Amino acid sequence: MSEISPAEWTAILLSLRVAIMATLVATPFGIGLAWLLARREFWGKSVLDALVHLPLVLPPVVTGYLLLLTFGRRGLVGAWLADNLGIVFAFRWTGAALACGIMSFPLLVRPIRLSIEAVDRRLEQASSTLGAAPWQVFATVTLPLALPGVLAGMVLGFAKAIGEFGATITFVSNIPGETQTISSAIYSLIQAPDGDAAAGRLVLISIVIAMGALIASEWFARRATKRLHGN
Amino acid sequence: MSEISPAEWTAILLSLRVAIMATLVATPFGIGLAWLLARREFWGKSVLDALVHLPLVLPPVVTGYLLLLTFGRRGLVGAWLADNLGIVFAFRWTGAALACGIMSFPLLVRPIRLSIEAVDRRLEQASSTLGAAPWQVFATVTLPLALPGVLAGMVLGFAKAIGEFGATITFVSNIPGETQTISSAIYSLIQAPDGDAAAGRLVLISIVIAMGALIASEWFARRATKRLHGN
Amino acid sequence: AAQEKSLTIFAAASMKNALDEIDAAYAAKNGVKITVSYAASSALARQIEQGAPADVFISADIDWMDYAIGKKTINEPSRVNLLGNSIVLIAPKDSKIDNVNIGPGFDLSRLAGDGRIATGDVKSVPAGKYAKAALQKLGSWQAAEQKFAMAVDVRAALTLVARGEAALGIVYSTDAKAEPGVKVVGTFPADSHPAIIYPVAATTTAKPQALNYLAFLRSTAAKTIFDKYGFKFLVSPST
Amino acid sequence: MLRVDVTKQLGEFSLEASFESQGRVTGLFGASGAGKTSLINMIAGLMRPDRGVIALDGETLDDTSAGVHVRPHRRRIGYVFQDARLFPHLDVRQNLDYGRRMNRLATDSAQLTRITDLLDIGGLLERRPGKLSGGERQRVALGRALLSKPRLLLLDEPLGSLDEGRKEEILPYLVRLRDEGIPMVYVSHDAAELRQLATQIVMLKHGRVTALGGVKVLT
Amino acid sequence: MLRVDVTKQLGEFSLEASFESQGRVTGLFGASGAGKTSLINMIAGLMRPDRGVIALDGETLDDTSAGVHVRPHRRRIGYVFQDARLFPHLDVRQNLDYGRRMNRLATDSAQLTRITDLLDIGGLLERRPGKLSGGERQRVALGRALLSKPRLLLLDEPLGSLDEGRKEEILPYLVRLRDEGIPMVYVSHDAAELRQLATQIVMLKHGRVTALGGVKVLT
Ligand SMILES: Nc1ncnc2c1ncn2[C@@H]1O[C@H](COP(=O)(O)OP(=O)(O)OP(=O)(O)O)[C@@H](O)[C@H]1O
Ligand SMILES: Nc1ncnc2c1ncn2[C@@H]1O[C@H](COP(=O)(O)OP(=O)(O)OP(=O)(O)O)[C@@H](O)[C@H]1O
Ligand SMILES: [Mg+2]
Ligand SMILES: [Mg+2]
Repeated sequence: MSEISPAEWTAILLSLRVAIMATLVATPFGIGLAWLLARREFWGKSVLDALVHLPLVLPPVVTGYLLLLTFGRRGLVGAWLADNLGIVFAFRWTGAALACGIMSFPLLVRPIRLSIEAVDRRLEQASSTLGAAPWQVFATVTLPLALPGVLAGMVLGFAKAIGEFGATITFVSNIPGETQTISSAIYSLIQAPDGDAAAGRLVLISIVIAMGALIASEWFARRATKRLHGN
Repeated sequence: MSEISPAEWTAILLSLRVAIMATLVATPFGIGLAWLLARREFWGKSVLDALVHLPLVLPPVVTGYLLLLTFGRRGLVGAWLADNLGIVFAFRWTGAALACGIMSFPLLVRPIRLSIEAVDRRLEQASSTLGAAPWQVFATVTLPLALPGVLAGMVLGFAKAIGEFGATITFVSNIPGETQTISSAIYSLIQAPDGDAAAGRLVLISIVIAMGALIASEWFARRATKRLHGN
Repeated sequence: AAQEKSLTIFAAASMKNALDEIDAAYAAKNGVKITVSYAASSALARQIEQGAPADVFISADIDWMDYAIGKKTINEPSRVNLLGNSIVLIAPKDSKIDNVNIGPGFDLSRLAGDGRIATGDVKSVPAGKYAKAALQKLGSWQAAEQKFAMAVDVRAALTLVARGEAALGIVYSTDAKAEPGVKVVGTFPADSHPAIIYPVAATTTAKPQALNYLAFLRSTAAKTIFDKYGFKFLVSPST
Repeated sequence: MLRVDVTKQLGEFSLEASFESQGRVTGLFGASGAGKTSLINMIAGLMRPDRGVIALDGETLDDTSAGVHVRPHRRRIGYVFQDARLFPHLDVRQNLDYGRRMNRLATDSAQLTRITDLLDIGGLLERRPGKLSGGERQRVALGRALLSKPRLLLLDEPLGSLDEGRKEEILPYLVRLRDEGIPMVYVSHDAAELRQLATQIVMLKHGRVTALGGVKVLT
Repeated sequence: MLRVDVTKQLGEFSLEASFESQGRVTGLFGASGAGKTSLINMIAGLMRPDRGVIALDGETLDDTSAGVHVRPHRRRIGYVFQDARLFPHLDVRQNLDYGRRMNRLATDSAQLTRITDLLDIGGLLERRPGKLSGGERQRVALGRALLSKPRLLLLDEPLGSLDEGRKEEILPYLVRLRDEGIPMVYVSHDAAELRQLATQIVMLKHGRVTALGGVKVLT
């Protein structure tokens, strides 16, 4: 196996940055939404639920195209954000993170929701009789007990963010050093007849990254389970 | 909104067939694997776990390519299956189902695993003192209690199978009536300068299908939760 | 000044090999940093429409260049129909099929037997569009239509043939040339399909340097490289 | 003073209870299934009455006709559940400290020591509930409620799973608490226990109050 | 005949118990935390001893030196847990029927009626455990174990959460079971209960057997 080229290093580091950013930013939103879906009844809940799953159902290119129309520099939201808050997603690594975050969002939300639904409400009741306000109940009982789900969601989301490429390349293109992640680099390489070896090398690197994330998450999950079950 | 053309109908029905098939066949394997990962310690467990997540991490095109190498008519497994069992995946809708099943497998397994891990082992113990052999414990206690996770996994998997296209098109290409699903039809349309309107129509149909699946699963989940919590 | 010394090119993914080499030559000569974003022409055209920071657009077909021009995002006078290509019939290296004479009435369907014919999607992938046009012109489309396996791009079609999954394929000669697993068994007559053209142009927001780059693409130095990869050079090279 | 006048339908079971208790310890006595737990769930605010009023020391906690329902965490009512309901992710010390943290009270290590000594759980502080015996769990739950410094304490068979020796240690402590002025509602099916502790008895049968008065009603 | 001679380390707690019981009902008596539940968990096969032997009627269930460990479902030992452990997804009838189904026994509706009547749970058959009171849950758990027709019955404070009236109905039934020949190990901290039921007492203290013999050892 030959050396990793500087351009490949750039793509690897960018992928890590994008996937970590996407996962970290999406997680709090994911937790909030999962809680809403698990514990509240409200009008339009099914629609919200469907909306969350949308990036899974649509071909990634479609999601990327919709992102381009919405968050592009000339897009509805994109123009407003750029003019008023100075936040630019278009053709920046932040845009890649946005695309990855949205694509992995359904994978993040579901396991968290599942875990929140499984939390024993009698413990939440006990917490409230001890003086915990609803947000304290959530922070000190519900969320810690749903931790395995949060970890599972984060791993799925992170893995997806590493592998995402259809929406990303459609939204922010494939600009080396700015928006070219490992996955889009693999795509470029595969497009060239002699790129298979280099692509294979990058595939191996993706696998190693994902393995690392998995092993880390298993380790955390094991600790969390130990804590929960006391042995 | 104009009429749905016969070709589009074909793609829609094929998508449904592929996604349902993929989900139904993958579910028992997913349950078995989830149980292994949740409840057993064995050598190579992390590797197996990583393997399951692989389709998520790799760009779909790569997974499709690997499928081609393995299950193509000239592929290692594909050739054997075709010669000995007469099972052919190449350029068939079964191949599309295989691709969708593999792509959605990680999404299927995780929630199930999470739910199995959350099952109270004291109930499993109670079951065994009442004379239930391990498989009976699993069938009568563990699995029913993990039902919400099974449903969540199936929904995620089904949604993904509807949206999957990268691996499918790489593996079995795009043959109208045989392997052209809604997603690959949408992709083709979006690649043409004047295809947006038609693509938009198919996107709406995808959304409707996924909404249907979601609402059905929510309904089942609600029943299951009611059963579990008794009110 | 550092800004002046860099260019961003949006190029069709199928150009990667040749363009990488040309960019290296250009960068060495002019000290300009070239960044290329390779993706589908459709995605690139739409991104430019949405204000992408591209200086030059290299499209794999005329349609998407026209689309971009229609959206007023291209500096129209700078447009050049730079390269051409031809489409060829390929078969796996070890195939018994060889030396096919492609002309009016040629029976592609019989040639394929019970195998499949791989090409790019005939609705969306340029190579597929040209293949369909050619076969229609030659009167072979109707009989063969059922046997087509339409791949997501030319590379995927090429892979299907190289792996022996498909009996035949129709791809660009440039791609066929680079893949050792296939052999060319026939070339489609140039008049059987619309001219295969790769247009290049600067965007309306391009840096001045872009025109210099476009000029380089038309130079003899560039021609040598494009020739090497099998592209037809459609303009008279400048030195 | 505790005033309860509520009705609640649970499936086929109907609860209709009305009583007033000046007593410092109200003993709730009744057979299994009489409605004792349901009643104190309503006092704690965990279950809303279908109709009626619950008031404590003049403060209305529930009044369905006025739409009043004070939420459990604002009632400052401690509750020792029939099933201990310890937090499995917290060790015993954190479980004991939970009420103090939630109410932002100052640490009172003297009180902590007094209670852990009394309940003989000082040796378990670093352990998680999963590793406790049934009786130990119940004692920790009792300690946790006591340490949250409630203004009313609800105890649902708190000594049910304890041996005689332990009971005889804890009961006098509860008597002392009572005499210090912390009002309690004490659920038990052990008349002897109630005789020692309660100042007033509410006898429940099939969801109805069948007797009300001093400990003499425990024939 | 039950022979137990085991050691087990649980955190800092060490259990070393050795006894033989010919008695039809072995009363296991000891304070909270003495090791009673741990001991019967080993008899049920849910916990493996670190070292030692457990044998029932001449059949070795555990023998660490010979590597023997019969799995719980093959022991045919019924267990009424301290926490009821009803299956939440099954209604009361299905919970009661569970052991019969698992052991593929014939339906015995006379027996079912006898037991639901005795435990007064006939009215709850269609309900799920989540809708039962604490005492009702315990009674269903007792019924479930009885109906699985075990050859030995382990009872971990089965009457702990029941009122006197109910206890006085159920104890004589257990006495009758005993006299019909179903051996039991009965955990309780209620000496009176044990005096009525047990034929032999094992007294546990801090994980050690401190007394062994007839009910007279319950001073
Ligand atoms: N959610 C529910 N749905 C239907 N019936 C219920 C529900 N909750 C409780 N019940 C019934 O209401 C009655 C009173 O229950 P409750 O828990 O208040 O009894 P309890 O007096 O505390 O009994 P125990 O001493 O056994 O704990 C019981 O018969 C019970 O079966
Ligand atoms: N997994 C464990 N790790 C550490 N200590 C444990 C564990 N399980 C139980 N113990 C300790 O072992 C001792 C015996 O527990 P056991 O449950 O057998 O008591 P018990 O006699 O049944 O008490 P009770 O009457 O309170 O139910 C207790 O002190 C308990 O804290
Ligand atoms: Mg109760
Ligand atoms: Mg115990």
